[in-house]
Amino acid sequence: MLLPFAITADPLDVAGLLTLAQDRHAAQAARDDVEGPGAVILFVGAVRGRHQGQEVEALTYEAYEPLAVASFERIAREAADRLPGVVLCLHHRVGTLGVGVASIAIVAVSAHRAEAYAASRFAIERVKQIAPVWKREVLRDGASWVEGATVHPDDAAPLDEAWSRAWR
Amino acid sequence: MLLPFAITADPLDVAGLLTLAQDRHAAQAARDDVEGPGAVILFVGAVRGRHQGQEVEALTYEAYEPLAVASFERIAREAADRLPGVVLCLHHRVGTLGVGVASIAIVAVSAHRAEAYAASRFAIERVKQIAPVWKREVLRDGASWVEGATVHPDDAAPLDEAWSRAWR
Amino acid sequence: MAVTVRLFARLKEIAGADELPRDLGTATTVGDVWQSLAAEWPDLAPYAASLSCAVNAQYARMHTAVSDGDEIAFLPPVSGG
Amino acid sequence: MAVTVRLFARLKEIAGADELPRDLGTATTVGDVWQSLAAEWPDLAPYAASLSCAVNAQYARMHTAVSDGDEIAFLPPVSGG
Repeated sequence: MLLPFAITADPLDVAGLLTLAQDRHAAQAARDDVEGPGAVILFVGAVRGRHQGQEVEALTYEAYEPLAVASFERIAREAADRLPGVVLCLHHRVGTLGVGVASIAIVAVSAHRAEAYAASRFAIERVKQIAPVWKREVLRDGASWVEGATVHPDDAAPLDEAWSRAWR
Repeated sequence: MLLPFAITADPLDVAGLLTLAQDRHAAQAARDDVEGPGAVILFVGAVRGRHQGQEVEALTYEAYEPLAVASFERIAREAADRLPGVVLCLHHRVGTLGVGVASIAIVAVSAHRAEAYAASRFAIERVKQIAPVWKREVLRDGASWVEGATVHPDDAAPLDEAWSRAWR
Repeated sequence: MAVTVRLFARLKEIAGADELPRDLGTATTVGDVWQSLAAEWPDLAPYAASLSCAVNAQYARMHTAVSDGDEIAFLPPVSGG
Repeated sequence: MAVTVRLFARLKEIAGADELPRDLGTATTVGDVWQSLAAEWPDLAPYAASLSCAVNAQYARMHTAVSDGDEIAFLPPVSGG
Protein backbone atom coordinates (compact mmCIF):
# COMPACT_ATOMS: atom_id res chain seq x y z
CA MET A 1 0.00 0.00 0.00
CA LEU A 2 1.27 3.44 -0.91
CA LEU A 3 1.88 5.76 2.04
CA PRO A 4 1.64 9.56 1.78
CA PHE A 5 5.15 10.07 3.20
CA ALA A 6 7.97 7.68 2.46
CA ILE A 7 11.63 7.00 1.82
CA THR A 8 11.96 4.26 -0.75
CA ALA A 9 14.67 2.37 -2.59
CA ASP A 10 12.23 1.52 -5.40
CA PRO A 11 11.40 3.70 -8.40
CA LEU A 12 8.97 6.46 -7.39
CA ASP A 13 5.36 5.58 -8.11
CA VAL A 14 4.34 8.97 -9.48
CA ALA A 15 0.98 7.84 -10.86
CA GLY A 16 0.10 6.17 -7.57
CA LEU A 17 1.11 9.25 -5.59
CA LEU A 18 -1.05 11.50 -7.79
CA THR A 19 -4.07 9.28 -7.19
CA LEU A 20 -3.38 8.95 -3.47
CA ALA A 21 -3.08 12.69 -2.93
CA GLN A 22 -6.21 13.49 -4.93
CA ASP A 23 -8.17 10.79 -3.08
CA ARG A 24 -7.00 12.09 0.29
CA HIS A 25 -8.05 15.62 -0.62
CA ALA A 26 -11.45 14.40 -1.81
CA ALA A 27 -12.02 12.42 1.40
CA GLN A 28 -10.96 15.33 3.60
CA ALA A 29 -13.14 17.77 1.65
CA ALA A 30 -16.16 15.48 1.91
CA ARG A 31 -15.61 15.14 5.66
CA ASP A 32 -15.26 18.91 6.12
CA ASP A 33 -18.00 19.73 3.59
CA VAL A 34 -15.74 22.00 1.53
CA GLU A 35 -14.67 22.15 -2.12
CA GLY A 36 -12.87 19.05 -3.37
CA PRO A 37 -9.67 18.73 -5.44
CA GLY A 38 -9.47 21.15 -8.35
CA ALA A 39 -5.71 21.65 -8.74
CA VAL A 40 -3.03 19.00 -8.53
CA ILE A 41 0.67 19.91 -8.74
CA LEU A 42 3.36 17.28 -9.05
CA PHE A 43 6.98 18.24 -8.54
CA VAL A 44 9.59 15.74 -9.65
CA GLY A 45 13.27 16.29 -9.06
CA ALA A 46 15.46 14.36 -11.50
CA VAL A 47 19.18 13.65 -11.54
CA ARG A 48 20.92 16.14 -13.83
CA GLY A 49 23.92 15.03 -15.86
CA ARG A 50 25.78 18.23 -15.19
CA HIS A 51 26.22 20.32 -12.08
CA GLN A 52 28.22 23.54 -11.94
CA GLY A 53 30.19 22.55 -15.02
CA GLN A 54 31.00 19.01 -13.90
CA GLU A 55 29.72 15.86 -15.57
CA VAL A 56 27.70 13.87 -13.05
CA GLU A 57 27.41 10.13 -13.70
CA ALA A 58 24.98 9.39 -10.87
CA LEU A 59 23.79 10.60 -7.49
CA THR A 60 23.68 8.38 -4.43
CA TYR A 61 21.02 9.37 -1.91
CA GLU A 62 21.00 8.36 1.73
CA ALA A 63 18.39 9.20 4.37
CA TYR A 64 17.74 8.84 8.08
CA GLU A 65 14.44 7.22 7.31
CA PRO A 66 12.29 7.67 10.44
CA LEU A 67 13.29 11.32 10.85
CA ALA A 68 12.92 11.98 7.11
CA VAL A 69 9.38 10.62 7.11
CA ALA A 70 8.60 12.67 10.23
CA SER A 71 10.00 15.76 8.50
CA PHE A 72 7.73 15.15 5.49
CA GLU A 73 4.74 14.89 7.85
CA ARG A 74 5.83 18.09 9.52
CA ILE A 75 6.15 19.90 6.19
CA ALA A 76 2.64 18.80 5.24
CA ARG A 77 1.30 20.13 8.56
CA GLU A 78 3.16 23.43 8.15
CA ALA A 79 1.66 23.83 4.67
CA ALA A 80 -1.88 23.02 5.83
CA ASP A 81 -1.59 25.42 8.77
CA ARG A 82 -1.02 28.29 6.36
CA LEU A 83 -3.06 26.98 3.42
CA PRO A 84 -6.12 25.29 4.93
CA GLY A 85 -7.28 22.19 3.10
CA VAL A 86 -4.08 21.65 1.14
CA VAL A 87 -2.98 18.02 1.00
CA LEU A 88 0.67 17.02 0.41
CA CYS A 89 2.27 13.66 -0.31
CA LEU A 90 6.08 13.33 -0.43
CA HIS A 91 8.29 10.43 -1.47
CA HIS A 92 12.09 10.54 -1.65
CA ARG A 93 14.11 7.80 -3.23
CA VAL A 94 17.43 6.52 -1.89
CA GLY A 95 20.23 4.57 -3.53
CA THR A 96 22.31 5.29 -6.62
CA LEU A 97 20.31 6.97 -9.38
CA GLY A 98 21.44 7.56 -12.94
CA VAL A 99 20.93 10.70 -15.00
CA GLY A 100 17.27 11.47 -15.66
CA VAL A 101 15.98 9.30 -12.82
CA ALA A 102 13.50 10.84 -10.36
CA SER A 103 14.80 11.30 -6.82
CA ILE A 104 11.82 13.06 -5.26
CA ALA A 105 8.11 13.38 -6.01
CA ILE A 106 5.83 15.82 -4.22
CA VAL A 107 2.11 16.09 -4.93
CA ALA A 108 0.13 19.09 -3.68
CA VAL A 109 -3.65 19.12 -4.01
CA SER A 110 -6.01 21.97 -3.34
CA ALA A 111 -9.39 23.25 -4.46
CA HIS A 112 -7.71 26.14 -6.28
CA ARG A 113 -4.41 26.44 -8.07
CA ALA A 114 -2.75 29.29 -6.17
CA GLU A 115 -2.68 27.29 -2.94
CA ALA A 116 -1.50 24.12 -4.69
CA TYR A 117 1.43 25.92 -6.34
CA ALA A 118 2.36 27.56 -3.04
CA ALA A 119 2.22 24.30 -1.09
CA SER A 120 4.28 22.49 -3.72
CA ARG A 121 7.01 25.11 -3.81
CA PHE A 122 7.01 25.44 -0.03
CA ALA A 123 7.39 21.69 0.33
CA ILE A 124 10.44 21.36 -1.88
CA GLU A 125 12.14 24.40 -0.32
CA ARG A 126 11.47 22.95 3.12
CA VAL A 127 12.67 19.46 2.17
CA LYS A 128 15.96 21.01 1.15
CA GLN A 129 16.16 22.74 4.53
CA ILE A 130 15.13 20.12 7.06
CA ALA A 131 14.80 16.62 5.58
CA PRO A 132 17.69 14.39 6.70
CA VAL A 133 18.63 13.27 3.21
CA TRP A 134 22.05 13.54 1.63
CA LYS A 135 23.33 13.23 -1.90
CA ARG A 136 26.71 12.09 -3.06
CA GLU A 137 27.83 13.12 -6.51
CA VAL A 138 29.49 10.40 -8.51
CA LEU A 139 31.80 12.11 -11.01
CA ARG A 140 34.11 10.50 -13.52
CA ASP A 141 37.07 10.78 -11.17
CA GLY A 142 35.69 10.38 -7.70
CA ALA A 143 32.67 11.11 -5.59
CA SER A 144 31.79 13.55 -2.84
CA TRP A 145 28.93 14.30 -0.48
CA VAL A 146 27.01 17.48 -1.15
CA GLU A 147 26.51 19.55 1.99
CA GLY A 148 23.70 22.07 1.86
CA ALA A 149 21.57 23.48 4.65
CA THR A 150 21.94 23.34 8.42
CA VAL A 151 18.52 24.21 9.74
CA HIS A 152 16.67 23.30 12.88
CA PRO A 153 13.00 22.81 11.99
CA ASP A 154 11.90 25.08 14.85
CA ASP A 155 13.95 28.04 13.59
CA ALA A 156 11.64 30.76 12.29
CA ALA A 157 13.90 32.42 9.72
CA PRO A 158 14.28 29.48 7.31
CA LEU A 159 10.56 28.76 7.57
CA ASP A 160 9.84 32.35 6.55
CA GLU A 161 12.39 32.05 3.75
CA ALA A 162 10.63 28.94 2.39
CA TRP A 163 7.27 30.72 2.46
CA SER A 164 8.73 33.80 0.80
CA ARG A 165 9.69 31.67 -2.19
CA ALA A 166 6.30 30.00 -2.33
CA TRP A 167 3.62 32.50 -1.56
CA ARG A 168 2.98 36.22 -1.71
CA MET B 1 2.08 9.21 -30.97
CA LEU B 2 1.75 11.77 -28.21
CA LEU B 3 2.07 15.38 -29.35
CA PRO B 4 3.32 18.16 -27.07
CA PHE B 5 0.23 20.32 -27.67
CA ALA B 6 -3.19 18.81 -28.12
CA ILE B 7 -6.94 18.95 -27.67
CA THR B 8 -8.23 15.47 -26.99
CA ALA B 9 -11.51 13.72 -26.26
CA ASP B 10 -9.65 10.84 -24.60
CA PRO B 11 -8.50 10.69 -20.98
CA LEU B 12 -5.34 12.72 -20.52
CA ASP B 13 -2.18 10.63 -20.72
CA VAL B 14 -0.39 12.26 -17.80
CA ALA B 15 2.40 9.69 -17.56
CA GLY B 16 3.05 9.94 -21.30
CA LEU B 17 3.13 13.72 -21.16
CA LEU B 18 5.63 13.69 -18.28
CA THR B 19 7.95 11.43 -20.26
CA LEU B 20 7.51 13.39 -23.47
CA ALA B 21 8.31 16.73 -21.84
CA GLN B 22 11.35 15.39 -20.02
CA ASP B 23 12.64 13.73 -23.21
CA ARG B 24 12.17 16.94 -25.18
CA HIS B 25 14.09 18.92 -22.58
CA ALA B 26 16.89 16.35 -22.55
CA ALA B 27 17.15 16.41 -26.36
CA GLN B 28 17.14 20.20 -26.50
CA ALA B 29 19.73 20.44 -23.70
CA ALA B 30 22.01 17.94 -25.44
CA ARG B 31 21.70 19.88 -28.71
CA ASP B 32 22.46 23.21 -26.98
CA ASP B 33 25.10 21.69 -24.66
CA VAL B 34 23.40 22.98 -21.51
CA GLU B 35 22.09 21.39 -18.31
CA GLY B 36 19.39 18.76 -18.82
CA PRO B 37 16.08 18.26 -17.01
CA GLY B 38 16.31 18.64 -13.24
CA ALA B 39 12.82 19.85 -12.31
CA VAL B 40 9.54 18.63 -13.72
CA ILE B 41 6.23 20.26 -12.73
CA LEU B 42 2.91 18.78 -13.69
CA PHE B 43 -0.24 20.82 -13.28
CA VAL B 44 -3.53 18.97 -13.50
CA GLY B 45 -6.86 20.75 -13.37
CA ALA B 46 -9.69 18.49 -12.23
CA VAL B 47 -13.46 18.95 -12.24
CA ARG B 48 -14.63 20.15 -8.82
CA GLY B 49 -17.99 18.98 -7.51
CA ARG B 50 -18.81 22.38 -6.13
CA HIS B 51 -18.39 25.86 -7.54
CA GLN B 52 -19.41 29.05 -5.74
CA GLY B 53 -21.83 27.11 -3.54
CA GLN B 54 -23.48 25.15 -6.33
CA GLU B 55 -23.25 21.41 -6.77
CA VAL B 56 -21.65 20.66 -10.14
CA GLU B 57 -22.47 17.28 -11.67
CA ALA B 58 -20.13 17.59 -14.65
CA LEU B 59 -18.36 20.06 -16.90
CA THR B 60 -18.62 19.95 -20.67
CA TYR B 61 -15.59 21.37 -22.45
CA GLU B 62 -15.53 22.58 -26.03
CA ALA B 63 -12.58 23.97 -27.98
CA TYR B 64 -11.74 25.54 -31.31
CA GLU B 65 -9.09 22.92 -31.84
CA PRO B 66 -6.65 24.38 -34.38
CA LEU B 67 -6.56 27.77 -32.64
CA ALA B 68 -6.34 26.14 -29.21
CA VAL B 69 -3.33 24.07 -30.27
CA ALA B 70 -1.76 27.19 -31.80
CA SER B 71 -2.37 29.07 -28.54
CA PHE B 72 -0.63 26.30 -26.56
CA GLU B 73 2.35 26.56 -28.92
CA ARG B 74 2.33 30.31 -28.48
CA ILE B 75 2.27 29.99 -24.68
CA ALA B 76 5.24 27.62 -24.80
CA ARG B 77 7.16 30.13 -26.93
CA GLU B 78 6.28 33.01 -24.62
CA ALA B 79 7.53 31.00 -21.65
CA ALA B 80 10.78 30.00 -23.34
CA ASP B 81 11.41 33.59 -24.46
CA ARG B 82 11.49 34.69 -20.83
CA LEU B 83 12.81 31.47 -19.27
CA PRO B 84 15.40 30.11 -21.72
CA GLY B 85 15.49 26.35 -22.00
CA VAL B 86 12.10 25.74 -20.39
CA VAL B 87 10.03 23.10 -22.18
CA LEU B 88 6.23 23.02 -21.93
CA CYS B 89 3.70 20.42 -23.04
CA LEU B 90 -0.05 21.14 -22.79
CA HIS B 91 -3.06 18.91 -23.34
CA HIS B 92 -6.68 19.96 -22.79
CA ARG B 93 -9.51 17.49 -22.81
CA VAL B 94 -12.93 18.15 -24.34
CA GLY B 95 -16.31 16.49 -23.80
CA THR B 96 -18.35 15.95 -20.65
CA LEU B 97 -16.21 15.20 -17.61
CA GLY B 98 -17.44 14.01 -14.23
CA VAL B 99 -16.24 15.22 -10.85
CA GLY B 100 -12.58 14.43 -10.18
CA VAL B 101 -11.70 13.93 -13.84
CA ALA B 102 -8.69 15.81 -15.26
CA SER B 103 -9.51 18.48 -17.85
CA ILE B 104 -6.03 19.89 -18.43
CA ALA B 105 -2.46 18.70 -17.96
CA ILE B 106 0.55 20.96 -18.29
CA VAL B 107 4.12 19.75 -17.88
CA ALA B 108 6.95 22.24 -17.43
CA VAL B 109 10.55 21.04 -17.46
CA SER B 110 13.67 23.00 -16.66
CA ALA B 111 17.16 22.44 -15.33
CA HIS B 112 16.19 24.19 -12.07
CA ARG B 113 12.95 24.37 -10.14
CA ALA B 114 12.34 28.12 -10.00
CA GLU B 115 11.99 28.32 -13.78
CA ALA B 116 9.83 25.20 -13.97
CA TYR B 117 7.38 26.53 -11.36
CA ALA B 118 7.23 29.89 -13.12
CA ALA B 119 6.63 28.36 -16.54
CA SER B 120 3.92 26.06 -15.18
CA ARG B 121 2.03 28.84 -13.42
CA PHE B 122 2.45 31.18 -16.39
CA ALA B 123 1.08 28.53 -18.73
CA ILE B 124 -2.14 27.89 -16.80
CA GLU B 125 -2.77 31.62 -16.29
CA ARG B 126 -2.22 32.18 -19.98
CA VAL B 127 -4.42 29.25 -21.03
CA LYS B 128 -7.24 30.81 -19.05
CA GLN B 129 -6.66 34.10 -20.89
CA ILE B 130 -6.18 33.13 -24.51
CA ALA B 131 -6.97 29.48 -25.24
CA PRO B 132 -10.26 29.14 -27.13
CA VAL B 133 -11.77 26.59 -24.76
CA TRP B 134 -15.11 26.89 -23.01
CA LYS B 135 -16.69 25.06 -20.13
CA ARG B 136 -20.37 24.47 -19.51
CA GLU B 137 -21.43 23.70 -15.98
CA VAL B 138 -23.95 20.92 -15.66
CA LEU B 139 -25.90 21.53 -12.45
CA ARG B 140 -28.77 19.52 -11.06
CA ASP B 141 -31.32 21.88 -12.59
CA GLY B 142 -29.84 23.08 -15.82
CA ALA B 143 -26.54 23.97 -17.45
CA SER B 144 -24.80 27.16 -18.47
CA TRP B 145 -21.67 28.25 -20.24
CA VAL B 146 -18.98 29.86 -18.11
CA GLU B 147 -17.66 33.07 -19.63
CA GLY B 148 -14.29 34.20 -18.39
CA ALA B 149 -11.64 36.25 -20.10
CA THR B 150 -11.70 38.33 -23.28
CA VAL B 151 -8.08 38.77 -24.19
CA HIS B 152 -6.29 39.26 -27.47
CA PRO B 153 -2.98 37.37 -27.32
CA ASP B 154 -1.07 40.42 -28.55
CA ASP B 155 -2.30 42.64 -25.70
CA ALA B 156 0.56 43.43 -23.33
CA ALA B 157 -1.35 43.96 -20.07
CA PRO B 158 -2.75 40.42 -19.65
CA LEU B 159 0.63 38.95 -20.59
CA ASP B 160 2.22 41.04 -17.83
CA GLU B 161 -0.53 39.95 -15.45
CA ALA B 162 0.17 36.28 -16.17
CA TRP B 163 3.89 36.78 -15.53
CA SER B 164 3.20 38.71 -12.33
CA ARG B 165 1.44 35.65 -10.95
CA ALA B 166 4.20 33.31 -12.04
CA TRP B 167 7.55 34.96 -11.52
CA ARG B 168 9.17 37.62 -9.40
CA MET C 1 -17.91 36.36 -51.41
CA ALA C 2 -18.44 33.08 -49.51
CA VAL C 3 -16.99 32.44 -46.05
CA THR C 4 -17.57 29.87 -43.32
CA VAL C 5 -18.52 31.17 -39.89
CA ARG C 6 -17.61 29.12 -36.80
CA LEU C 7 -19.47 29.72 -33.55
CA PHE C 8 -18.72 28.34 -30.10
CA ALA C 9 -20.30 27.83 -26.69
CA ARG C 10 -23.19 30.23 -26.06
CA LEU C 11 -22.91 31.80 -29.52
CA LYS C 12 -23.45 28.41 -31.08
CA GLU C 13 -26.52 27.87 -28.93
CA ILE C 14 -28.00 31.23 -29.92
CA ALA C 15 -27.52 30.65 -33.64
CA GLY C 16 -28.39 26.97 -33.39
CA ALA C 17 -25.35 25.98 -35.45
CA ASP C 18 -21.60 25.69 -34.98
CA GLU C 19 -20.83 26.25 -38.65
CA LEU C 20 -22.62 28.61 -41.04
CA PRO C 21 -21.83 29.20 -44.71
CA ARG C 22 -22.36 32.91 -45.42
CA ASP C 23 -22.47 34.74 -48.70
CA LEU C 24 -21.43 38.24 -47.82
CA GLY C 25 -21.77 40.42 -50.89
CA THR C 26 -19.93 43.60 -49.91
CA ALA C 27 -18.56 42.52 -46.53
CA THR C 28 -14.87 43.29 -46.23
CA THR C 29 -13.97 42.89 -42.55
CA VAL C 30 -14.59 40.47 -39.72
CA GLY C 31 -16.75 43.17 -38.14
CA ASP C 32 -18.99 43.21 -41.21
CA VAL C 33 -19.50 39.46 -40.90
CA TRP C 34 -20.40 39.89 -37.25
CA GLN C 35 -22.94 42.65 -38.10
CA SER C 36 -24.69 40.35 -40.52
CA LEU C 37 -24.95 37.63 -37.86
CA ALA C 38 -26.18 40.03 -35.19
CA ALA C 39 -28.83 41.29 -37.60
CA GLU C 40 -30.10 37.77 -38.08
CA TRP C 41 -29.81 36.68 -34.40
CA PRO C 42 -30.33 39.75 -32.20
CA ASP C 43 -29.37 37.77 -29.07
CA LEU C 44 -25.82 37.71 -30.41
CA ALA C 45 -25.55 41.51 -30.33
CA PRO C 46 -24.67 41.88 -26.61
CA TYR C 47 -21.53 39.78 -27.23
CA ALA C 48 -20.02 42.52 -29.40
CA ALA C 49 -18.25 44.00 -26.38
CA SER C 50 -16.66 40.77 -25.17
CA LEU C 51 -15.94 39.00 -28.42
CA SER C 52 -12.71 37.65 -29.82
CA CYS C 53 -12.34 36.56 -33.40
CA ALA C 54 -10.09 34.51 -35.63
CA VAL C 55 -9.56 34.18 -39.36
CA ASN C 56 -8.40 30.80 -40.61
CA ALA C 57 -7.56 29.69 -37.06
CA GLN C 58 -5.42 32.73 -36.31
CA TYR C 59 -6.43 35.38 -33.81
CA ALA C 60 -7.66 38.49 -35.66
CA ARG C 61 -9.28 41.84 -34.92
CA MET C 62 -12.72 43.07 -35.96
CA HIS C 63 -11.09 45.31 -38.58
CA THR C 64 -9.19 42.40 -40.16
CA ALA C 65 -10.06 42.00 -43.83
CA VAL C 66 -11.67 38.78 -45.00
CA SER C 67 -11.24 36.96 -48.30
CA ASP C 68 -13.30 34.49 -50.24
CA GLY C 69 -13.12 31.02 -48.65
CA ASP C 70 -11.97 32.23 -45.21
CA GLU C 71 -13.05 30.55 -42.00
CA ILE C 72 -14.21 33.28 -39.59
CA ALA C 73 -14.55 32.23 -35.94
CA PHE C 74 -16.32 34.22 -33.24
CA LEU C 75 -15.26 33.41 -29.72
CA PRO C 76 -17.15 34.34 -26.56
CA PRO C 77 -15.07 34.92 -23.41
CA VAL C 78 -12.99 31.80 -22.86
CA SER C 79 -13.15 29.57 -19.78
CA GLY C 80 -10.71 26.71 -20.26
CA GLY C 81 -8.50 25.08 -17.68
CA MET D 1 24.88 4.61 30.20
CA ALA D 2 24.63 2.94 26.78
CA VAL D 3 23.40 4.75 23.69
CA THR D 4 23.48 4.06 19.97
CA VAL D 5 25.04 6.70 17.73
CA ARG D 6 23.89 7.01 14.12
CA LEU D 7 26.10 8.76 11.58
CA PHE D 8 25.30 9.77 8.02
CA ALA D 9 26.95 10.80 4.76
CA ARG D 10 30.46 12.23 5.31
CA LEU D 11 30.32 11.66 9.09
CA LYS D 12 29.74 7.98 8.47
CA GLU D 13 32.74 7.87 6.13
CA ILE D 14 34.98 9.56 8.68
CA ALA D 15 34.06 7.21 11.50
CA GLY D 16 33.88 4.19 9.20
CA ALA D 17 30.52 3.14 10.62
CA ASP D 18 26.90 4.20 10.39
CA GLU D 19 26.00 2.86 13.81
CA LEU D 20 28.15 2.92 16.94
CA PRO D 21 27.25 1.56 20.37
CA ARG D 22 28.72 3.96 22.97
CA ASP D 23 29.06 3.57 26.69
CA LEU D 24 29.11 7.10 27.98
CA GLY D 25 29.73 7.02 31.70
CA THR D 26 28.94 10.57 32.78
CA ALA D 27 27.64 11.95 29.48
CA THR D 28 24.36 13.77 29.97
CA THR D 29 23.72 15.74 26.76
CA VAL D 30 23.89 15.20 23.02
CA GLY D 31 26.83 17.61 23.01
CA ASP D 32 28.72 15.33 25.41
CA VAL D 33 28.18 12.40 23.05
CA TRP D 34 29.50 14.50 20.18
CA GLN D 35 32.60 15.49 22.17
CA SER D 36 33.42 11.85 22.78
CA LEU D 37 33.16 11.11 19.07
CA ALA D 38 35.23 14.13 18.06
CA ALA D 39 37.90 13.05 20.54
CA GLU D 40 38.10 9.64 18.87
CA TRP D 41 37.84 10.89 15.25
CA PRO D 42 39.38 14.38 15.07
CA ASP D 43 38.19 14.79 11.45
CA LEU D 44 34.66 15.02 12.82
CA ALA D 45 35.47 18.13 14.87
CA PRO D 46 35.04 20.71 12.03
CA TYR D 47 31.42 19.59 11.66
CA ALA D 48 30.51 20.97 15.10
CA ALA D 49 29.52 24.30 13.57
CA SER D 50 27.21 22.85 10.91
CA LEU D 51 25.75 19.88 12.73
CA SER D 52 22.16 18.96 13.42
CA CYS D 53 21.18 16.23 15.82
CA ALA D 54 18.27 14.01 16.74
CA VAL D 55 17.35 11.85 19.70
CA ASN D 56 15.19 8.82 18.98
CA ALA D 57 14.39 10.13 15.49
CA GLN D 58 13.24 13.54 16.69
CA TYR D 59 15.17 16.71 16.00
CA ALA D 60 17.05 17.81 19.12
CA ARG D 61 19.62 20.40 20.24
CA MET D 62 23.15 19.85 21.48
CA HIS D 63 21.99 20.63 25.03
CA THR D 64 19.22 17.99 24.89
CA ALA D 65 19.61 15.41 27.69
CA VAL D 66 20.17 11.79 26.74
CA SER D 67 18.96 8.66 28.52
CA ASP D 68 20.06 5.08 28.58
CA GLY D 69 19.06 3.28 25.38
CA ASP D 70 18.62 6.44 23.29
CA GLU D 71 19.45 6.58 19.60
CA ILE D 72 21.53 9.72 19.02
CA ALA D 73 21.89 10.82 15.38
CA PHE D 74 24.37 13.37 14.06
CA LEU D 75 23.43 14.97 10.77
CA PRO D 76 25.78 16.89 8.52
CA PRO D 77 24.22 19.65 6.38
CA VAL D 78 21.41 18.07 4.39
CA SER D 79 21.21 17.98 0.59
CA GLY D 80 18.03 16.14 -0.38
CA GLY D 81 15.68 16.87 -3.23
